[in-house]
Amino acid sequence: MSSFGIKNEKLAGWNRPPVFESDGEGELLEVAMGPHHPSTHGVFRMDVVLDGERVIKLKPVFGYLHRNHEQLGQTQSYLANMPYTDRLDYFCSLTNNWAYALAVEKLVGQEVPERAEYLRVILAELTRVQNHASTIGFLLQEMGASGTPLMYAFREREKILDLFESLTGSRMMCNYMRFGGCRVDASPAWIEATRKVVAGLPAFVDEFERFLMTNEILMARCQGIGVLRPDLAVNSGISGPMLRASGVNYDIRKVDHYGIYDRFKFRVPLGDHGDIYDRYMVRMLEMRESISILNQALKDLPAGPVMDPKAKIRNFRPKAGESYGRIEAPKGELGFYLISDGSPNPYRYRVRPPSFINLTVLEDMCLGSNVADVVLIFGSVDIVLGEVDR
Amino acid sequence: MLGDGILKGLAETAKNFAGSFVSKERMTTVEYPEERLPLPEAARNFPFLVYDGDDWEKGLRCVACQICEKECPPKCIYIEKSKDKKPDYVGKPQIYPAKFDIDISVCMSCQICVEVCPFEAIKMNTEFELATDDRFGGLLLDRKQLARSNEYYHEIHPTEASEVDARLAEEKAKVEAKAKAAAEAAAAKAAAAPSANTPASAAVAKPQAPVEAKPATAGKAAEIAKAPAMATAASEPKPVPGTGTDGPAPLTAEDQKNAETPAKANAREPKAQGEPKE
Amino acid sequence: MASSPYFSLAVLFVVALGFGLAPLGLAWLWQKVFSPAKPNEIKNAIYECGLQSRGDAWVQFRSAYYLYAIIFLIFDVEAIFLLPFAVAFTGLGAAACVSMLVFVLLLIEGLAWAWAKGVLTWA
Amino acid sequence: MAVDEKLKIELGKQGVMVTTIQELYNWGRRSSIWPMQFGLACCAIEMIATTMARYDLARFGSEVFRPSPRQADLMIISGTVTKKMAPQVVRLYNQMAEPRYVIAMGACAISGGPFKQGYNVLKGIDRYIPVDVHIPGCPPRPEALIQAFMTLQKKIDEQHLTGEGRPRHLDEQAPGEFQVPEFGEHDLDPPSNPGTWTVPKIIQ
Amino acid sequence: MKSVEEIKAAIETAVPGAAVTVIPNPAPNAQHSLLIGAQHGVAVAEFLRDNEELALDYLSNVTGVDYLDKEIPEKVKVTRQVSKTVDGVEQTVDEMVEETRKRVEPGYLEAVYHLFSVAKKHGPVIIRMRTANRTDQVELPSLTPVWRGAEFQEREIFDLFGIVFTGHPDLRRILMWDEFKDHPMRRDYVEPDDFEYEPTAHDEVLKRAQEHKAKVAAGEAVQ
Repeated sequence: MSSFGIKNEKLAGWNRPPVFESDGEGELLEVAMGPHHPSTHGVFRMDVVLDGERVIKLKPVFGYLHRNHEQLGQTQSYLANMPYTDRLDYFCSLTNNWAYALAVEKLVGQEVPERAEYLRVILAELTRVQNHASTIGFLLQEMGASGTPLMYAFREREKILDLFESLTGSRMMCNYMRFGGCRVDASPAWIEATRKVVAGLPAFVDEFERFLMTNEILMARCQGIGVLRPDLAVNSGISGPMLRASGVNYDIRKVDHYGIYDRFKFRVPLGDHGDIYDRYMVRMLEMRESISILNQALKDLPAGPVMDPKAKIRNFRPKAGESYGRIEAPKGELGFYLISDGSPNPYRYRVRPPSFINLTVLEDMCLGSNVADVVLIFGSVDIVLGEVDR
Repeated sequence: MLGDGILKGLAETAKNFAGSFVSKERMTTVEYPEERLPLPEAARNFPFLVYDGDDWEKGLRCVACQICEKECPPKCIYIEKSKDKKPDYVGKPQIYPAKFDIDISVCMSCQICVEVCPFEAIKMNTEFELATDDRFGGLLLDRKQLARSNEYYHEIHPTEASEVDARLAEEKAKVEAKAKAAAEAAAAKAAAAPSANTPASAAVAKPQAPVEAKPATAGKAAEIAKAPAMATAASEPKPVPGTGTDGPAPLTAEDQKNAETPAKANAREPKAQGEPKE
Repeated sequence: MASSPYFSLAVLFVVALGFGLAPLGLAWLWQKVFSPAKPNEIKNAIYECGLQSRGDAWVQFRSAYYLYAIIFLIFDVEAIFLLPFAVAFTGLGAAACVSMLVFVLLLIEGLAWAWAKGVLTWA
Repeated sequence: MAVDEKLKIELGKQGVMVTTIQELYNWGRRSSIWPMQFGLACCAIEMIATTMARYDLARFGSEVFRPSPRQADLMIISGTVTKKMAPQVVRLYNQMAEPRYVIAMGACAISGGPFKQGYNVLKGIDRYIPVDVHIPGCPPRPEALIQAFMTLQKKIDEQHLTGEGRPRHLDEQAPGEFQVPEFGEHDLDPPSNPGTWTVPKIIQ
Repeated sequence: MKSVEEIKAAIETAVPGAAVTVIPNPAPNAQHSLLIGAQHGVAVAEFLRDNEELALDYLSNVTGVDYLDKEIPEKVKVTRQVSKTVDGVEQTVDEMVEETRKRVEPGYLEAVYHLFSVAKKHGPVIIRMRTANRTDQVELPSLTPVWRGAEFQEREIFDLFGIVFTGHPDLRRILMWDEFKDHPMRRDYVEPDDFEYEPTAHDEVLKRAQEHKAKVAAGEAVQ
C-alpha cells in the first residue's frame, strides 16, 4: 500500500541518517514533564531521563485525575451513572453514553427502536468529527503552529456543540442516552440544522487538508517519528486510530456489528508506517468517512418512537449476570464491564479506557527520539485524562 | 518546489482573513457582554421550582415526595417536609416542602431530577451568570431563590412549557370530571336511600386510575405513577439533622394509604424540541 | 561652558539616563512603600511542573552541544576580522595576504577536527 | 481623597484626564490579567473554548496563557483537584508572583462537585488556598467564565492601596506562604490549611 | 468461534492438569467465562494466544473484582446437654437440637480477562482467576509477559484491589500516590474521616456527618 500518495519519498522522514550514538561523555539529566506542563493535555506526568536531547528512559505517571469513577459507579443507581459517563472522555460524551447504554442493554437484552439507533449513529459520528478535528488542532498546536489550526478546529467544534446543546441541553455533558433509546426526540428543525452543518463539514475538511497535508514542517516533524510496529500494537491492546495507523485492520464498528453500522457503506482507513503522520492521516480520512456515514444516516432517518416504552428508567434492577459492551469511540475501544447482582446499583462497574491502554507503548515509541518529539508522539496518541485516570 | 506546502497554507489563512471582511459567516466572535448568543430552547443550567399563580408560596407544585432527592447523582438536593398541608392546583390538600435547598456548587446540571419528577415541579433554568465569591451563602439556593413563575418557564422553554401545561390542564379536567361524577353518585345514593348507612367514601374522592392498579410494592420508595391518581410516594421518614428529633412527624395515615400504582415505565412522553439556534 | 559644543549632547545624555532610570526608581520606591516583599522558600524553589525538583540541572551535556556553539563563535569572529582586510584588500601587499591566509587556514583546521568528530551531523 | 465625579466629568469634557494613582494602578492590573495555563479536567476544555474564536477571552486582556507560574497572575482552577494533585496546585500557587488571584471554575474546584463522595477527591480547593471567584456549573458555559472574569475585574477595581481594604499582596500581615500538604498514609496531612479554611458553623 | 465448552476441552487437552471450570452467565448476552486455576494461568494464556484456531492475540480488558467473606447460615443437627425434668427429677440428657450455625465461606479477589482475536475477528473469550482468600494469599500469575496490554491494568488492580501479580515487570501503584497504604476499591474499605461541611447532607452523607460530629464531640477529630 503506498503511503497515501505522497510521492516525494525523499522528504519522508524515515530514511534519515542513523541516530547519533551518544559517546557516553555527557551525564544523564532526569526531569519530570510533570502534572502541570503545557504539552500534557491536562494532568499527566512523564519522568524522562535525557542524554542531552535524546530520551533514554520515559516512565509515565498517572493518577492526578483519579476521580474514583468506578467506586462512585458502584454506589449509584444505573440511571445516576449515566451523567458520570459524560465526564469520562469529556470530548466525546455521547459515545461514552452509548457504550454504557449498550453494556446495560446487553445485560438485560433490551431492544432499541429504529429512530433511536439512527440518532445514536448520527450523534456518535458528529462526536467523532469534532474529536478528530480537536485532536489534530492540539497536535499542530504542540508542533508550534500556536493557535491557527486549533482556532479552525474549534470553530467547527462550536457548530457541532450547538447541535448537541439544542438537542440534549448541554454543550459537553449531554446525558442523552437511556437504556432502550434516547431521552428526547430530535425535532425536524434539529434535523434540518444538522443537515446544514454536515453539508459544511466537507468544506472544512478540505480546507484543513489543503492547509496541512503537504506542509513541509508537518511532514518533516511527523514522518518517521514515534513508529509503532503492528504486532507490538496488537499485543499491547492498542485500539482506535493508533492501531489502524500501524496497518492493522480492526474497527469495532465492522467487527462487532453493534448498532446499525452494517447498513452504512464506509471504509476503514489504514496507515502503513505507523508514525505520527499516518495517525494524522488516518484521523483526517476517518473524518471523511464519518461525514459519509452522517449523510447516509440523515437520508433515511425513520420516524417512530425514540424510547422503547417497556424500558424502565427509574428503579432499574437487572437480574444477576454480567455483560461487557464495547464501541468504537473516537479514541479507541471503549468498553463497560458490568456485574449485576440484582440490586439497583451494579456490583462491579468497570470502564475499559482506550487512552489509558494506548499509553502502554508510549515509552517504546519515544525511546531514542528528541524531547520535542516526545511532545508530538504524546499528542498523536490523543488521550483525555478523565478517561485515563477515571 | 520545497516551500509550496507552506505557501498553500498561507494562501488558506489569507483567504480566511480577506473573507472575514466580506462574509458574515467567517466573523465568529461574539462579544459576550454586549452581544449575547440566544440560548437554544433545551439549554439547561440549574434547576428551579415552578409555581402557578402569583404567590410563590402557595403555588409551588412540589409536594416534597423526595424522589428527586434520592435520584440526584451528586445528592445536592435537601428537602424537609412541611407539617401542614396546602391545596395544590387541583384543590387536593398536599404536603409542601418547608425547606428545599439545592447546593449549586455540587449540582452537575444533569436534569435527572426533572426526568424523575412526576409532578412537573422542577425544571431546568438557563441562567448562568452566577459567579460569586461567597461559597456557602451565595451557592446554596433555598426555596425562595429557586422558585420561578410558570410564565418565566414559558419564557425560557416555550414548547416544553406549553406541553406541560396542556398535560396538567387535561389532568385537572379529568380529576374534576371524576369528582363531579363521584359527587352525583353520592348525591343520587343519598337521594335514593336517604338513610343509607354507608357514608360516602372518604372526603377525598379517590379516582380509580384507568390503568389497572396493582398494590404498590412495599419497601423502598416505589416508582410514582404518571397516572392522574393523586399519589404521594410512601418514603421512609428522613431524620432531620441538628434538630435532635428522631424524625419528622410520621406521614398522616391518609398518605400512607395512598397506594401508588406502578404504571407503564415510561414516565414521560417524548418532549418535542423547539428549533435550535440558526 | 554653556556654549561648548558638547553641552547639548550632555543634556541629551542625562535626560536619556533619567528616562531610563526613573521608572526603575519609581518601582523600587513603590515596592518599599506599598507592597511588602514576602519571599519564602516554597516560592523561591525551582519550578519543575509543580513538583519538588529532584536532581540538579548543572549537568555535563554531550560535547555536541557546546562545541556547536563554539564553532559558530569562531567563524563569526573570523568574519569580523576578515571585514577590514577585505575593505583594504586592493592596497595591501603580498605579506598581508599570506598572514591572513595563515589565520584563515588555522580556523579551517579547527573546522576539520570538528567535522571528523561528528559534531556537525545533527541527526 | 477621591476626585469628585462631577469635576472629573467637567474636566473630561475639556479633554483633561484626571485620575488617582489607585485608579491607574487598578486599571493597569485588571486590564491585563494573564491566566496560568492550568487545565485539570472538563472545565479546562471550556476554558480553551473561551479563548478560541467565538468567545474571545483576549478582549479582556487575557490573551496570553502563561505556562510558567512566574509570569502568571491568575490561576483558573478548571477541573477536579484530586488529593494526588493538591500539593502540586498549592505549590504552583505559592510560586506565582505576588499580586495573584484564583478563580475556582466549576463545581469540582469549588466543593468537589459530583465526585465529592470519593476517596481521592479534594472537597474544594479553598481548603488550602484563598479563592477569589467561584463559578458554579459543571462545566460552566464559556460566557459564565467571561462573566467571572468581569466580576474579578470589578473586584480588583474596588481595591484600595492603603487602609484595611487593601488586597493581600499590599498587606504585610497577610500570609505570603501557604502550607503545601504532604502525602499521608490514608489522606493528605494536614487535611486542610487552618489559615485559609474555616469550617462554617452548621446552619441547620 | 468455538463455544465455551469446546474451548474448555481444547485447554484441557493442550495444558494437562489445568483446572478449568465454566462459569455460566445468566444474562441474555450469554458471555460465559472460564475459571482457570492460578498455577496454570500463564500456560493457558499462551495456549489461547498461540493456537491458530483461537488466535486470541488481543487482550481488551482486565478487571479486578472483590467478593467478601460470605456467611452462609446452615441448619446443623447437634446434640447438646439439655436439662429436662423427667418424671419430676431434674437430670440433663443429651438431645438432638437443630440450630443454625454461621459457616463463613472465605471471600476472594478475582481478575477477569476479556480476550479478542484481531486475526480472526471473533468475540470475547472471558477467563477468570481467583485468589485463595482476601487477606494473605493474594498472588495471581501476571499475564503481562503474554499480552503486553495487561501491564497498566494489572498495576491498577494491584493498586485498587491489592492482588499481587507475580511476574509483572514493574508492579507499582499507578493511580494512588505511593505512600498510600490501603486498597480503596475493596468492599470493606473505610474512607478517612475527611469531613466536609455539606449544606445538603442527607442519607448516608448525613450519617457520616453525624459520626464526625460525634467524634468531634468526643474530642478525637479536629473540627
